[in-house]
Amino acid sequence: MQLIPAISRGRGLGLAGVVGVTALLEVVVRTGLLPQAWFPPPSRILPAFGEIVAAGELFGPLGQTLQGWVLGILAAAAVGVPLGVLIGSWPLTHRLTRFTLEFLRPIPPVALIPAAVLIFGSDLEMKVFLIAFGAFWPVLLQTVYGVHDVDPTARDAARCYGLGPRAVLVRITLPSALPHLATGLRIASAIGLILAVTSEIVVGAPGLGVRITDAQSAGGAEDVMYAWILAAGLLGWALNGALHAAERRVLHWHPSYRGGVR
Amino acid sequence: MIRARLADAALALALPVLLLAAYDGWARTAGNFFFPPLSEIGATFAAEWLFTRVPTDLLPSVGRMLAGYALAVAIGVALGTLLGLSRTLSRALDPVLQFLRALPPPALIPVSLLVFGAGDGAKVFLIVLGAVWPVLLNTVDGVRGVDATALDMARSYRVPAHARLTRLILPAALPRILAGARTALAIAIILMVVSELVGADNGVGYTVQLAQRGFDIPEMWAGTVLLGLLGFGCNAIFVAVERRVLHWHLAVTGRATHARRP
Amino acid sequence: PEQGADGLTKLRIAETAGAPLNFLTYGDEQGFFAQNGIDLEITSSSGGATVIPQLVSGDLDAAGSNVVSGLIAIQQGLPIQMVAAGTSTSEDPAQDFSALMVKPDSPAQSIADLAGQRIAVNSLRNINDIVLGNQLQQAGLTYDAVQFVEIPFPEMAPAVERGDVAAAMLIEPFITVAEDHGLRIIGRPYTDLRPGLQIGTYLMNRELVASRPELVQGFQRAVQATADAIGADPAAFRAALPRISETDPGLAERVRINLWRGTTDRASLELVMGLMVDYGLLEAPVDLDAVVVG
Amino acid sequence: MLDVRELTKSYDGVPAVADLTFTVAEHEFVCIVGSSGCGKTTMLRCLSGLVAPTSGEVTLDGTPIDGPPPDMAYVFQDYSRSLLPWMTVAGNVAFPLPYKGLSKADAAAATAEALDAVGLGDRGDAYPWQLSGGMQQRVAIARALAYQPRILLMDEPFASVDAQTRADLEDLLLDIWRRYRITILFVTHDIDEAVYLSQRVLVLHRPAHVHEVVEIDLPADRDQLTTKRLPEFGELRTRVLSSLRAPDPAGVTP
Amino acid sequence: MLDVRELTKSYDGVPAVADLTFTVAEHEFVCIVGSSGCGKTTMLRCLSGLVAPTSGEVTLDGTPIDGPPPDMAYVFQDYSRSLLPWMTVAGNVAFPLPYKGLSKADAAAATAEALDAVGLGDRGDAYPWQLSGGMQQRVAIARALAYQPRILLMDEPFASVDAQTRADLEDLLLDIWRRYRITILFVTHDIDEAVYLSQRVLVLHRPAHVHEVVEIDLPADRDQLTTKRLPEFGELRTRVLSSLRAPDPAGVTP
Ligand SMILES: Nc1ncnc2c1ncn2[C@@H]1O[C@H](COP(=O)(O)OP(=O)(O)OP(=O)(O)O)[C@@H](O)[C@H]1O
Ligand SMILES: Nc1ncnc2c1ncn2[C@@H]1O[C@H](COP(=O)(O)OP(=O)(O)OP(=O)(O)O)[C@@H](O)[C@H]1O
Ligand SMILES: [Mg+2]
Ligand SMILES: [Mg+2]
Repeated sequence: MQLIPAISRGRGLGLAGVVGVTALLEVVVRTGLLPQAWFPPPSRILPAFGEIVAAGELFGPLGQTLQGWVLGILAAAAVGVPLGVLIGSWPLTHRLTRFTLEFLRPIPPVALIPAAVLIFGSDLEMKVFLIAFGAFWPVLLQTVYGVHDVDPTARDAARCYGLGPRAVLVRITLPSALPHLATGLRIASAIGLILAVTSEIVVGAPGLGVRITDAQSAGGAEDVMYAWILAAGLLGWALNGALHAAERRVLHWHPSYRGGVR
Repeated sequence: MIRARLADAALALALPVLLLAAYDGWARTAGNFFFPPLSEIGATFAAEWLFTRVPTDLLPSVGRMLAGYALAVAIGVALGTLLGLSRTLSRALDPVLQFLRALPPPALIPVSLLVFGAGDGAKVFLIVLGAVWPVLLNTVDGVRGVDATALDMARSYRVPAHARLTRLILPAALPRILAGARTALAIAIILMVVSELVGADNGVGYTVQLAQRGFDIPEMWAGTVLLGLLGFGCNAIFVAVERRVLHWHLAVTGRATHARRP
Repeated sequence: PEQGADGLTKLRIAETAGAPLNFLTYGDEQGFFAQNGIDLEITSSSGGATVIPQLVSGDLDAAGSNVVSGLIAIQQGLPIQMVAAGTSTSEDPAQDFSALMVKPDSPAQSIADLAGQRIAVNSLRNINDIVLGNQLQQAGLTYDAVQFVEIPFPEMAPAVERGDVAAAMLIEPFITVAEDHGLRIIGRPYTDLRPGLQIGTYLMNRELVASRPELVQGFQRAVQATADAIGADPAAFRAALPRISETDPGLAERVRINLWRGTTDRASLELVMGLMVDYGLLEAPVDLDAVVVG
Repeated sequence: MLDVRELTKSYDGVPAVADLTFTVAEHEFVCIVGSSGCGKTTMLRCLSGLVAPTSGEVTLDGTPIDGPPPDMAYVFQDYSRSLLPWMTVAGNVAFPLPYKGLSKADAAAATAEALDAVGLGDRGDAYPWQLSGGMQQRVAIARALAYQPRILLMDEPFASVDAQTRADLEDLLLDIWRRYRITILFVTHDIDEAVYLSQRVLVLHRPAHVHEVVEIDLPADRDQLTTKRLPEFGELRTRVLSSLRAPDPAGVTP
Repeated sequence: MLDVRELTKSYDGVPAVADLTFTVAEHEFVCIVGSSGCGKTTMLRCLSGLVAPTSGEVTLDGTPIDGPPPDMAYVFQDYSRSLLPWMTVAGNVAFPLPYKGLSKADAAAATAEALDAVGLGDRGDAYPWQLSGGMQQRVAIARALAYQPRILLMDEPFASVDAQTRADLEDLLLDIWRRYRITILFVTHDIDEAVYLSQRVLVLHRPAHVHEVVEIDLPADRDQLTTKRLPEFGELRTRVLSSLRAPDPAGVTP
């Protein structure tokens, strides 16, 4: 009963924010703060976007980008979460992997594109590798931080009740690390999308990024280019919304989601 | 004490040394043009980066990276705190921010070039744009997750809002903020490279890309290794700072003081 | 490359986005490749440096690249050869697909007036350095008299307008767009170096060239046929542009079109190679006889 | 001074406090007893302005409370969570003082004095998580004392300390109450403590409403030994106890 | 059964437990009293195997403890932090049971029974943070009871509940102790409670070492009213109290 107005209020505010910023952008471009000739105002980008959608052109590239993203994130999570838990809860693994991970982590995924192209070719596999590599780190790090953040009293309680290390992991450590992991996944999701589009732009793997470069190299098609950029943004926004909704369900008990207390 | 430290370092070094040896052995037998043996990469590294290119390429890169990183942390913490405190504001800005966050920074290079020109401004902008999100997200979560009892305490003692913020909310959120800042550091280094792929005339990323385009593979790997070292160094400094700032958190979660049975 | 059910041999090729890609797409669309037994699978790329490794690894059968990247790769010892010519500049300077442009109110009349200033190029240490360096030399300056800055083509005109750079080395269709904004052409560096200078080239793996000569010849014939078709009826090519690329129809009618020829122009290569050695892009000349096929 | 009128607070439609009405005069010491979960903490949170009541009103000196009023201190039941782990014990005690306008020196003096009073004068440099439960609770009490409030709300403040310390703290509190003429609302489960400390005991039934007010007409000067041996003490004790156990008249409990 | 020998635990060189030696027999009910901060919690943490002692040894049935032994339950002093906020009350009580080998149905039955016993039968679906302090403490107790341990360590488990509930819980605990013949170590600050519940009271002085062991030779069947009125009860009470207050012989306190 009470939820419905709250949600629609949230939507209304969000909508107001979107409209406000769009209007601001329109004004900024029209008043010449941004050169209109090179940066089309929203009133030109939106129709161009509409055309892409109406012509059904949007969905092919969108699907290709999405596919790479999903596979990459899954791969990153499949490796990052177990490793993060291991490193976070077992000091020896931490010490063993410290240098290696700290050295590999800052290597920009984009710098690995040539090697990735060599090993995986220029399409989906390469994209998935890059995304997995980039998304792996936030998942790993946030998992480690989450594992470190478990309330010691809660963990002690579990251990006293005869929960073995595995049970402590599943019942105590993972749930309390979940808020961190959720943040990690949201960051990973954004990085994954960035890398999907970047690899498409740089290597030409099929997807939204290629459409951006195509429009860019056509000349005079700035509105189409920005329409594709908009599509990339919208995709990220939708992905994030989905993650957020899932998070809200799973983390309803967390202080940041508890309703009606304050 | 010193012996323990040496053992620790030896342990940490074991894995990387093993990996490197394995790579070298493979590279020598495989003779792949794109994967030269370590000696070749090492020689190039010594010739280029010790220290001829340090003032011309390394320092400008690091300068831009630090500037962008500092801005990203400042903006991320400020905005994240605001959004963490005000549900209304976070509802209003959420869709716009999620959209911006989802935009792949490489796709925004045109806009940044338009607004900031081909100088350092555009590059710093790009770094900020990518690195701000982990800080922002973690700050929002950290601020929202502050213990309700602690907050009530401060409110009941009429600790003014600004002091609640600086003395309670931010310190309590600090573990989360630092987790975000650490991820952001890695992203800042990635974007330092990305930003130098377009419109640059110096920098580590620029050098790597030039080497890659010129098929100077040992130089490309030498640059990649430098990026790894750079990230490693930055991270080591970060961890040292974190240890000092968060000593209480380490102790509370049972990772610093006294024998606790794992 | 395998033979498909339709009897055509599948050939995976990547070509640089923009005019080179349009050329290849047009030829494919007109059926010149199918006529020569080839089923083209085209992907767009951002230039030679990213696709040459794929040629080596076998993920691609052929790749479009500019001659400078190709020559550097060959000199570094990569097993690739040039099988056909890509884009070339026009014989007529006015129709050059590339131009050096400045702000409408700039006092500069030629590159000689730009000493000590910044010039935007799309890619550093590449073909731009060669042609602009040549112009500088002709004007009595040296290669390093100006500072080159890397900016993507679409962003060049705005950068010139803002004054970030004094001039920019643009290509079509951005020249036409820039002219609409009042930018002024002060030089044609490509035709200056040599009218009809060959810029692009098609590369293949040496192994493939040796093992499948008939495939290479079919490819060469198809490229030649496409070049001839465009030379004979440029209007048809123009009309096809909005269809095969994102180009705005109004713009397509006005853009300058490159010159196309099928076979490699040895004289262009030698000229470029010589300058590459002069400017330090190449340590030593390569043996063109071992590089050029056909 | 404090006027609570028909205060109701519901969580998800279930009342935790229902139609609670009472007044507290200036310089009164009121103890509140009631079964576990009957709504005492919820009531204190409403009085302190931390949560808005569902209905009803709380006024302090005639002005309605809509946020924590000045000169009020609150010792939370969940004391260990009310201490900030990144501050030392002294830091935690001193934390609110500057915002009350105390100078650095005054704050340090007040902190030292309060810590001494609760028997932790030598632990100022420790961190809360290095202390035992009872010590942590005393830090929370010291913070309230150092604040020198006009009204003091205390939610089972002595639950985790030993009998001896508890008696000492009770006498300390009485002494402070007399000396500074402050007003105290004190929630406790210890009926002896309630009778010993207060001038009135409010017996709450669930959901929190006043079932009975027991006036404590013991001599003002109290002493752990003599007061608790007075026959009236035993009587009052029994009265509070039976009032706690009394069934609600039919129809009142929801 | 439980053998503590010369147990010492220091924090930063300062001993919290020093040379503590005692034994607990099978099916004994031992209460532990001592001033706030004297090291009771630290001692229980060593006994439970959660922290390693600095020196000395704890053996259970002859085997040294180096981690939480099976069939042991521990009710923490910091009960609110020992509950998991993402589980319901019933979930919190039930969660250790499967690891003990209980089937789903058995676990559900044990959970329901334990929650009923502590008076929270109707709050199983609530979350811990929706409960009052005393209710949370009872959830922690219910978790220990549902676990049906052989040894039960309790650290001030009734500190936050009202007198009536406390008496009920005391009797519940005695009943369970008798029925299942378990061994209980019970830390409390309430001397009446210590005497009423136990067979022996260990009086600890600081840093935790046994100052005196008071044998409680009251009849085995105990009752809140009659037992507490026995003259021996008063005597034992006084003995424990004076033992608590007694000064350490010179030279023993560090
Ligand atoms: N993590 C720690 N670091 C440093 N000192 C500690 C730590 N934990 C406990 N201590 C110290 O050890 C001593 C005993 O603490 P403990 O918690 O065992 O007391 P206790 O007898 O349980 O007291 P209470 O009745 O107040 O709960 C105290 O002086 C305390 O300051
Ligand atoms: N945040 C909340 N959400 C839902 N219900 C709540 C919340 N806080 C308290 N309650 C309910 O309100 C009732 C009263 O709780 P309150 O904490 O005021 O009790 P109390 O009298 O302080 O008990 P105790 O003596 O055990 O501390 C309880 O039934 C509790 O479950
Ligand atoms: Mg309460
Ligand atoms: Mg204790």
